[in-house]
Amino acid sequence: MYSDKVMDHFQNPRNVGEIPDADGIGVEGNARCGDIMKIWIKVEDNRIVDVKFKTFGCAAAVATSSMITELVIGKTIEEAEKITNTAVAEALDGLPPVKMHCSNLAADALKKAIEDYKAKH
Amino acid sequence: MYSDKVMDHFQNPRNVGEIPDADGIGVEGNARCGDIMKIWIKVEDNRIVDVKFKTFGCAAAVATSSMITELVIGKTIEEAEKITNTAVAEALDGLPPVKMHCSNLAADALKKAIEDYKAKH
Amino acid sequence: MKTVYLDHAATTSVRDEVLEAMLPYFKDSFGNASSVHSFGREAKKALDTARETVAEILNADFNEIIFTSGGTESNNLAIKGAAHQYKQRGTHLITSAIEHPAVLNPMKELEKEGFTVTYLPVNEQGIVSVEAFQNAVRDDTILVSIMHANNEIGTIQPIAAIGKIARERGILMHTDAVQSVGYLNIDVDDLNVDLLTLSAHKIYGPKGVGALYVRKGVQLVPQIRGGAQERRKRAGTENTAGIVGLAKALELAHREQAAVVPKIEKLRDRLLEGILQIPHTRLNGSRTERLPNNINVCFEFIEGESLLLNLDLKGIAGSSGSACTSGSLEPSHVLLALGLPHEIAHGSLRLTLGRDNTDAEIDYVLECLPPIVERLRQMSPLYNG
Amino acid sequence: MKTVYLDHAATTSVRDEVLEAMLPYFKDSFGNASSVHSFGREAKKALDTARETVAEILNADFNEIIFTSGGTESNNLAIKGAAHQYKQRGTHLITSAIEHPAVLNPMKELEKEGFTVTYLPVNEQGIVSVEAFQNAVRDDTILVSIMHANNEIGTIQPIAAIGKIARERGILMHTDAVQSVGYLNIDVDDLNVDLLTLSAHKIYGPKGVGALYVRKGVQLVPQIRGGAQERRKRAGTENTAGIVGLAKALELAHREQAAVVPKIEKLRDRLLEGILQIPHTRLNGSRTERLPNNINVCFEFIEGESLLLNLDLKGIAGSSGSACTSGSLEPSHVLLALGLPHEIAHGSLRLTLGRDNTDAEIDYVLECLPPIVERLRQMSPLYNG
Ligand SMILES: Cc1ncc(COP(=O)(O)O)c(C=O)c1O
Ligand SMILES: Cc1ncc(COP(=O)(O)O)c(C=O)c1O
Repeated sequence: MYSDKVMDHFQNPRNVGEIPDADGIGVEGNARCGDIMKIWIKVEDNRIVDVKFKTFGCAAAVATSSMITELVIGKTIEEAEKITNTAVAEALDGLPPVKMHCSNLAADALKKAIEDYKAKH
Repeated sequence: MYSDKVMDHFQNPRNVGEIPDADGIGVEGNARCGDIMKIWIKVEDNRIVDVKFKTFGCAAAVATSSMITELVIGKTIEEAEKITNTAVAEALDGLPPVKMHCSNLAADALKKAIEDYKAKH
Repeated sequence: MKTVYLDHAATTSVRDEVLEAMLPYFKDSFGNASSVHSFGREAKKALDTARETVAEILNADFNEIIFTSGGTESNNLAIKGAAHQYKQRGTHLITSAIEHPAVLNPMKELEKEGFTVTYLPVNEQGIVSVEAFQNAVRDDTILVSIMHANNEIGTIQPIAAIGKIARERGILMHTDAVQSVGYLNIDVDDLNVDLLTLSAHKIYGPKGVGALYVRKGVQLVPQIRGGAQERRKRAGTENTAGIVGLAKALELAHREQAAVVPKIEKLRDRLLEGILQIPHTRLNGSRTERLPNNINVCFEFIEGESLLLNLDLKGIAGSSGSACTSGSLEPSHVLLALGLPHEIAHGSLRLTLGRDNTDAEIDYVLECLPPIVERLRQMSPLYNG
Repeated sequence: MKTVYLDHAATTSVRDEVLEAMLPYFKDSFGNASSVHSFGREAKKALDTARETVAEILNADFNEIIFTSGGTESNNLAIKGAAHQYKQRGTHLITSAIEHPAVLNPMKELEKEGFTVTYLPVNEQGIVSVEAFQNAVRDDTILVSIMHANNEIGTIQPIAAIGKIARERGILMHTDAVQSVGYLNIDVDDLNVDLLTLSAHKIYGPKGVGALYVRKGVQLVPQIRGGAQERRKRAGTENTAGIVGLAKALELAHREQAAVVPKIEKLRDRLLEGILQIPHTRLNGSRTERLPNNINVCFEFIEGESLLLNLDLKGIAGSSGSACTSGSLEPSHVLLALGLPHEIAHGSLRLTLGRDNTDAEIDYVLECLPPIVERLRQMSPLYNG
């Protein structure tokens, strides 16, 4: 059902955790629907230098969360804002059709974290 | 589906044929329905001394025809008239439910032959 | 006792290769295809592969194949499912007088619900006329169901031509191809059909499994409701072993068609020729527009069940359109549709050959059959021979 | 890799004895049970024997057993068949909120047709109340369908008591006994039911075959139409091998029940105790009115599919009521009916044991499960442990 890449990110999710002194925090999803992602970013010189996440959700939600942290690290805020859900799904070699909605989570949570960062700075 | 007795009478029907100088002839059924029996009887001193039949029909029709010729031979006209369809079916150790209508053929043909005999004598 | 099986239109034995393909799915890969775990994924993969195989052979897409419990269910789903789905568009249906009961009885059910059904007649050759179809079409016609090849007399219907008109008129076209698979081309595009029924047990696959091709965009009201299986068109835990068996059987039938069919046809022709030597015997249905494995003849003056049982006593398995073999009081509706009188229809014999029949078997049948017919005729009050 | 199958409520593997019983009906005795010849009679005899076996175990008559393509079809036939048959008498139906989709979805279909359906709630133990049923009965109630044991949480429903009232009120009583066979008494007289559904693949029989008990005198509108099979209640060439397999599986399940069930229950109890050691874990459904092989728990703060896949990576096969595993966006309707909040329902795990599970397997699960739960919780934004 899942691609090898999804399973890899699901089994070995990158950047799990929290950043206590994060510059931006975003949360997307809700427990009612079975998917919540929370993402912490650390920004230096308009560039995302660290990122962590926690996710409650299925393998697709965990893998997209993990993948977006990999995609975003080192990117400028402007670059990071351009990351789409489709790009995340593609980076994972695709998701099963019924799981496409889970891939919306990660990019949306990231956007919220960036908004949070912008609002504070 | 059929009892051994039905199959025996079907495979080795007794008294197949015609009696050229019969004292009574009866026909029952019609080809439309797939069953016709014709029966010839020879009567001496009010007793059926010979009987032959021809049947167009399924195994049940053939077997009941054959069986009734066995049952009737040597019987008086009055005794022969009393032979019922049920008796024929019973003598064959029963018939499948869907085939019960075939057993009606034989006793009815016999009755007609007896009527024919009576009408002529 | 020697046995000669000549009832392949009724059912076939499961081929070794098919059973072998099925076996892993009873005990080792037994998972429920809906399960998330490895057992489930294994079953799902088997279903996917089977679906891919069936789709490819029909020249269809993966998502256009629905697995069912057999030809009967496929026909019910196609006909009732489409009629209910599209009844706003119209309530007129067209079929033929010689369809299998698995088409006719759903049609009768729909009539009771208020649909109008036109039963196209056949000519004395047992073929539906394209023109008659064209004339039957109304503005409110939503569905036509005509079988690809008839199960009793083997006649082949002009599906592609009917399908072409149906498409032009925006009418859905279903064909029951249960009998034609392995003998005719069943490319759904060539045939111009939107719905096509298959059954595994007629092509050396297992009983209790079938498929329905449903052209992309065609919606059907599900007939069996429950879980989300088969794209929500047919609920119930998938019969993995059966479906794998269906796909394997279809694959083999398709692959070997070109090699096997001429062999069967040659045997059939020889058997038919021999049978027609018997006096007062006639072939039912077209000699040419006919499945290569089908013989259906009437022997005048005798009744079919008696004939069958006598053949059976010799180890020869055939079938008949006699009322006595159908559980009804009427002889075959197909033979009657040809215009045969009842008494002759009762005396029909269908022999359908398969891939394993041999020349020696044909010899044996030609040796046994004439004396049986003669003996029954001698017993028949209708015969004055 | 070591595998531990704990998803017996989803499906089971076919037992050796069952497969062995089936095998002759694929290749040697492959006839169509409707055929007159010896091949057909052999198949018919096998069906008769299977029907006799099933009837005996249910304490039913030979003629009261209909074979179908599975539990889903049996439920559809029972519910839609009875509703359509008796709609002149009334159009009110009663069922429960925790039925299988194969009951709920036919009910929803009937609602669209104009029937009224009462969905009885369950208490927090997952049990339907007899009193609630009694209060729901109306003068126009014609049918009640309550499952014998629930497939997710294993709770056992008071069928005999509900059936008794139903009978007194002249209401037909159906029960879906797919999950209870082999664990509970399924005597149709003791249960006071008129219709009872079975499925072979839950009791080590093949997939794609089921049965419906139909009490003498109860009429059903057939759902699949065609030939005259199954006393005209269910058309289609009979799946002889499957039906023989169903009967064999049922026979074995019935015969071995007394010996096997206590063994399974003991293992289940040990596994459950171990699991409940994990903090923030709760058992769903009654501890006592419960199938002896069923565990259904919620682990707070984590999601079911992730848990299942992690278990799967350790070779452990279970299931979940999480939305992500059901193909829908909602978590299990059964867990919601217990009053669980959505977020907790998403974190459910069902483990269902079978006759071949061992003590060592239970040890292994109890070794693997706690660290997985802990790891997922550490990843969860909901957890502050
Ligand atoms: C033309 C045709 N359609 C449908 C069926 C029904 O298929 P099944 O027996 O798989 O239900 C058959 C055979 O029985 C058939 O010959
Ligand atoms: C309670 C219950 N009813 C019905 C079914 C459906 O049975 P089948 O899978 O044989 O269609 C199942 C299992 O899937 C079940 O657990």
